[in-house]
Amino acid sequence: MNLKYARSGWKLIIASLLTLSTLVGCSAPVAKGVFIEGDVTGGEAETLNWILAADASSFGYVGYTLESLATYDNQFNIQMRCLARDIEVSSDGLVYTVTLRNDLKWSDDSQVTADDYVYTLKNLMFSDWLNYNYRDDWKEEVNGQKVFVTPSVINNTTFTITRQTVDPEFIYTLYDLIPYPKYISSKYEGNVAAFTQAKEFNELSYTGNLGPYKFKEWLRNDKFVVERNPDFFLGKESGAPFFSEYVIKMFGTSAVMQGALEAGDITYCGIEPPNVPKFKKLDRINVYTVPTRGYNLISYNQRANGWEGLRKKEVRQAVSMAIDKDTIVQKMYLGFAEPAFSFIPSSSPWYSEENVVKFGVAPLTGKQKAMEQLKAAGYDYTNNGDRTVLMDKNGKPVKLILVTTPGSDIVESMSLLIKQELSDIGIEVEVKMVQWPTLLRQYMMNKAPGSDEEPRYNNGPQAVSEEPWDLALMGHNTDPLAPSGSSVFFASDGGLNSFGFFNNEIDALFKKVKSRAALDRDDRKTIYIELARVMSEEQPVDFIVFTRANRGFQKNVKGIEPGINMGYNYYLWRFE
Amino acid sequence: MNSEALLEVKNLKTWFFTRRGIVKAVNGVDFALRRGECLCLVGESGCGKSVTALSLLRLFDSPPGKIVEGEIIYQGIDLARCPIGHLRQIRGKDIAMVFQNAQSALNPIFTIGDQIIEQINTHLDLNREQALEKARMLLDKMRIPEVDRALTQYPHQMSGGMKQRAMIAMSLSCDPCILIADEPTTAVDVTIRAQIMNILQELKRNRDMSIIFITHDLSLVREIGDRAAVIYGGRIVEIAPVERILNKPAHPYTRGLISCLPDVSSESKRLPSIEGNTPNPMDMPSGCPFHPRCNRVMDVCRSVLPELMNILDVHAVACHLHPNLGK
Amino acid sequence: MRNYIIKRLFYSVIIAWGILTVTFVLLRIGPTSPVDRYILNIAAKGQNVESVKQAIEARYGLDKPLIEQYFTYLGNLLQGNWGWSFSTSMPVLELIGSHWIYSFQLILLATIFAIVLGISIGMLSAVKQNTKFDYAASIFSFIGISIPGFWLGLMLILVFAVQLGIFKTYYDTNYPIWSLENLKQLILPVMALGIGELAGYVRYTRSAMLDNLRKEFVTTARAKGLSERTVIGKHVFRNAILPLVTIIMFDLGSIVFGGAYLTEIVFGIPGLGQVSFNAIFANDYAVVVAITLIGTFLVLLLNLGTDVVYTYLDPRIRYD
Amino acid sequence: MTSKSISVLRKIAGPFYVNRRLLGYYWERLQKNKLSIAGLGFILFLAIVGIFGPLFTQDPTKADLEVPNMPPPGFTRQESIYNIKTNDFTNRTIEGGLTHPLGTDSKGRDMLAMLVSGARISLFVGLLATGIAVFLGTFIGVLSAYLGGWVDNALMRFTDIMMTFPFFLLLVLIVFIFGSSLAIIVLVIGLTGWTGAARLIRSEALSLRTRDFITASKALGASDTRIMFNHLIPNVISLVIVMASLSIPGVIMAEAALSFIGLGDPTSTSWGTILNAGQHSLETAWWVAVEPGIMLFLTVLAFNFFGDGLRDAFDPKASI
Repeated sequence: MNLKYARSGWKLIIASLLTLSTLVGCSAPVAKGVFIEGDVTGGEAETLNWILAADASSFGYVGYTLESLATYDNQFNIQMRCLARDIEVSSDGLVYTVTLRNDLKWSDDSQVTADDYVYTLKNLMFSDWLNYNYRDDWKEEVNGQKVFVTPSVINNTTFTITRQTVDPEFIYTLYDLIPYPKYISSKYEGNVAAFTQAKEFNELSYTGNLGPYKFKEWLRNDKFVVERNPDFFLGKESGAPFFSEYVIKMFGTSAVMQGALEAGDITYCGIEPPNVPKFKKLDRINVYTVPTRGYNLISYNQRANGWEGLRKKEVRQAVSMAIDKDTIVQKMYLGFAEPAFSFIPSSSPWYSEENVVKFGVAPLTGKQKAMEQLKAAGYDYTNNGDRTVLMDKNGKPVKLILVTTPGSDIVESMSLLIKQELSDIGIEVEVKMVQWPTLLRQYMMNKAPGSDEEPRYNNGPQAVSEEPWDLALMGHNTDPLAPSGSSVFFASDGGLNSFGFFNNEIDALFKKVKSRAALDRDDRKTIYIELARVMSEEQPVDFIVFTRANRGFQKNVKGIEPGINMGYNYYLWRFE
Repeated sequence: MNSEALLEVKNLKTWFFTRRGIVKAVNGVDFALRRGECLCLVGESGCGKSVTALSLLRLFDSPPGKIVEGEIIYQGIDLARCPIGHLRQIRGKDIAMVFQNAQSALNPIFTIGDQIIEQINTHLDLNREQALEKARMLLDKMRIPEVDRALTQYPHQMSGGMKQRAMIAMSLSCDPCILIADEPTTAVDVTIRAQIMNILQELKRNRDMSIIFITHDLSLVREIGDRAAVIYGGRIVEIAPVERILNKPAHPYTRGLISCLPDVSSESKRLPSIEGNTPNPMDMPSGCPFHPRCNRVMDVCRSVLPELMNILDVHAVACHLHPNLGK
Repeated sequence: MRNYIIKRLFYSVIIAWGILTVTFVLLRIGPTSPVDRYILNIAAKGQNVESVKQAIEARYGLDKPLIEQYFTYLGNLLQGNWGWSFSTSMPVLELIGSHWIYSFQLILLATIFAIVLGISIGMLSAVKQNTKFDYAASIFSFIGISIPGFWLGLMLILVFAVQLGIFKTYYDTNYPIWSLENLKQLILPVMALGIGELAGYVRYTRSAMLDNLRKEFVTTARAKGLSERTVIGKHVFRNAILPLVTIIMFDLGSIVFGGAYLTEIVFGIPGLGQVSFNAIFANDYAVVVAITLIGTFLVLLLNLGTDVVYTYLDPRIRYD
Repeated sequence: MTSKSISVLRKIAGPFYVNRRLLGYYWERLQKNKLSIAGLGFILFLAIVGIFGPLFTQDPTKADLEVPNMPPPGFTRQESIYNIKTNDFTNRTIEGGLTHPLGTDSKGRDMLAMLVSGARISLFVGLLATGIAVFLGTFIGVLSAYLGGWVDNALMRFTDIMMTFPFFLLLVLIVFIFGSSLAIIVLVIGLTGWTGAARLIRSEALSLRTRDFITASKALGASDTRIMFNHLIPNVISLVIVMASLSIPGVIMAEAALSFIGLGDPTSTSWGTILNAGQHSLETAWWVAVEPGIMLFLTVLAFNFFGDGLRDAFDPKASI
């Protein structure tokens, strides 16, 4: 399981459209065939009533029937052909003016207006009775207080969002905004039970011409089916979309799912590394290897109930050197990954290799180097039989606890590899596999000993978790477009800084990137480069690898542009 | 008495081939049954009398049982060899059987009526009404009260005597000419035994039916039998009219059996019994099977098996003691 | 009889209520919480988990005292309101309504498969005791009761779907229930689910038949001149079936709640088993309780039905 | 842990321990059933392997990432490693070798060692849980039969409810809620699995109760508890042993099924856990799913053979 960061996941799935101009000149193919996407059962959405959802899949499912305001392609170029005709940011970075298309209709044929959006924001997303899970995205800190931004209707198709502070990355939150119809929502306002159970919302019967597909059927644990929306606002001239149905089919295991792809029973699914060569050899299948937002890391517990050594930069670096990233890429991912040195992936527009210190890959790797650095940091080795053992400051052998969650073969293998590699530098590691909720409650949540404060993920430098731990192997997601979201992990006041990393330089950089100083793209890149450098040197965690995904399609699917956001033009895909 | 043989059994041998060895349950039985007579097969339990009865209709379990030798001639057909289909037409129709324990011999989950009608329908071409009427009549003849109720009753709802009578009624349903009654009174109490014996006697008298009556109880033999055959070790050791057997038994074993009869007139202090056990059918003694228990055993008895020989026209015995033997 | 049925029904209601209570309490007193599934995403936002947790609990009425929730639930249930499944966001009854058929057809077919084949093989085996067929059937039945159904399912998929490609690797809900394609894709699951029961029935039938073949009434029946077919098929079989009925009904209970779920998982059949177990993992008590309740009640009704049928099959049994 | 289960067995087998002649008699009868002896042989083999095997095999938790998914000797597997820069594959062929006679799993752990560890766990869970269940069942059954009256009534009603409760669902529910550890799995199976034994033993004890020697003891002024422990329990012991040997396979299967759906004890290597991992790599490494399945199958088969023979030995008349 990954700690899914921010709004990351669902952008991938949410459909986006090419600009109309690219369509001109395209011959209009006839809609035919059923596109079947394979997914594993755990990935199923919670609800189609998206405002109640906490998971990425729910937004993804809704996205087939209801477009967001804007989207971007594989290179993160903004594509202004969703529900917004234009989104303009004032030069001071405080006022966002959104102009909607004027041909958008709800299912009752009434127009989608700026009022629907402002209503959705003010009365639903910001409301207390509904308690939208991600409403903090729409807050800013003013004079130490968190307050909501201010939406207001300008005219039928225009509304503005006014902020009091500058956040250059707020616009990405805005792009993802989707509306509820005011004419239905107002019936349920204030009644959370009625809103939750409203048929219109749970069956998406209001989506009019707002998406390429219309909801048809959702058999839990089995399939989610949407059918072609003949009224789709971009389909009038092009005839899009070109599948009569789009199905997400759930599978119990990915092995069965891949078997189904091989047999031609489904159109598309992810392929696991060991099976890629086989699928690449198949004539009927195209396999695209694309970057993802996922990366793995080992948190170093720098709180009082972890090994004190980990509070030293040199020790963290030494441990990171002992864990060879290329080995992990080769052995765990069979090559489908690349070493990570910060939370900014190479696919991000803000990525640069400049100044990054690359612990864990040659030359900063190896047993020898790690042991030397540990000795330099003031730790001694003794020989215990045929083993060399690292001693702590009290003259006891260093024993570390690695916690992680069971369920993923790769994560389990990786924890075993880490155990082995650390044992090579004289550190004994005990691997503890605990279920996710346990991990969160007993290892991640913390509070100052003796206090009666509510346990949180970061209760300040004094706080410690219930159970002691030293290393935690986890998977995180990042947002290549707005990596600063990772401040929840790495800033001193970050809500998920459960491992107790406190660094003023980092804090300052995170503040800077979310301020007026970062409004200019080049300035922002400079800040990110600096952030990546400090991160890679400080090693608050050992960033391990960014993973690559393999996506297998039947070859007769045309119109695919492989890349990190390859679904952005999915409505133009077709069978040939 | 008609002297024509209705059923003729010649040198019948029914052996059971079990994992532990061959059980020679019936090992050379000869007898002829005449029309209208009641032939009693007498012997201790395990002597082979029941298997003999079952063999007549090939009703023993097969495997492991098998008729290895001998003939059972009925109406010119050898029942020991004839096709099973043919035998089935005879079973229940020409030759019927009454078993020892009606409680277990009746199927517990069908009504008495159903079980009788089933047999009628198997052999007679009657419609349901007629069959029902016949069943009613049969039960009535067996002096079963509330016939209509009895027809719809299940075996467990009837008393032991009623069940036994119902079974006799069933066996008579197709007017057989031979009735094999395998200890029909063992499992019932004295009053009912008397009723059943009465019924059988009536049958013999009124219907001119031949009966093979199997029992270990000589007092019943005296009551109903015309002739009696004493069986020991799977063979007939003595056969003669009942009067003769009871009064002038020739075989030491028969004598033993008769001396075991409680004699109301005598004043003996204890009931006599025959020393020893019935022989193990898997391991028969050599020579005369009775010799280990015989109080008049001779050397020849240990090595030579005595043949069944007539000492009178109507009396045959298999014993070396008999003067005619071997001459 | 009528009184007996009423008494039993009343008794069933009490048992079902007990099970409802146990399930409800178990799900709600444990350290896991329905909110767990949200924590991951909420926590990732760095939001105050407590406030969001409270909001979600309030949304689904989980914030009230347990006893109040329990009586609210019970009250709703008595009015025919089965509640709202918050993990799938649909009414519980609707959820069950759209999934029951997949479990039902699987269980029904597997049971028929096991009963028909099991009893036939068992009968033949008893009639042909100690022949090659009997030995083969006996070995087969030992294998059948010993093979783990879920593993057999995997192996069947591996061989027949992956290697030979005769079947689809997954269950396709697009085929109408009554179509041949649907029957075809149920072959492997039905085999995986039914094989254990089948093997059991072979053994039970064989031994019950042998038991009854030894009975005296069989000799009587033969002595009546009945054909062997009638003797075995009617007199012996009708007696041998009696204990089988109980065993089959008892097995149904374990199929409904055990084997069917594993089979559904292995073959990807979206039946109630999957629904209920996913609901367990989501702490979605309304669904778990509803399915347990319906399942238990069905099993109890089946038991009662068995008892009633039994009085027809075996006239010796009477209930007062 | 295995020694613990052996002492449990010894306690159960107490009366036999004393009465060697009786034991010899049964042993003689058991020996006649070759399959049963084969089953016993396999179980003993498994027990020896479970106890001493770990001394000779490699550490089942020791990952060797040099040899992941290594096939058993005689088989080969292709592995390709992707090069992100050149966009092509480096291929290598992995051949099975004698260092890992049954191959390795995806983490390069020795399958043989894992299977040995699995044997230990299966036997441990099977014996201990059955021990608890049978002990409870005997106790409740004898108590119920002996005390009669309202105690009997209450206990049997309780047994009815327990029997109606969907066992596997309950197992999943409790293990999910209270965490999956071997102790909890054993306890849940043990504490819920006693119903069959209780009923059977109650009816056996009821028939024993009316027998003369109990009446005689009573006449001699023996106390209730004395009668229960000195007479009733020893007399139902053969039944208990047969029950136990026939219910062990079910327990082993339940643990495997639980582990298979991912609810096994994460700190131990059981066959179900290996199977669970193996089902994801059926195509890459079939042996990971096939081998534990075969072991599970053989073990259950062995127990079935043995239990069957045991029952015949104790009671030749009994069917099934």
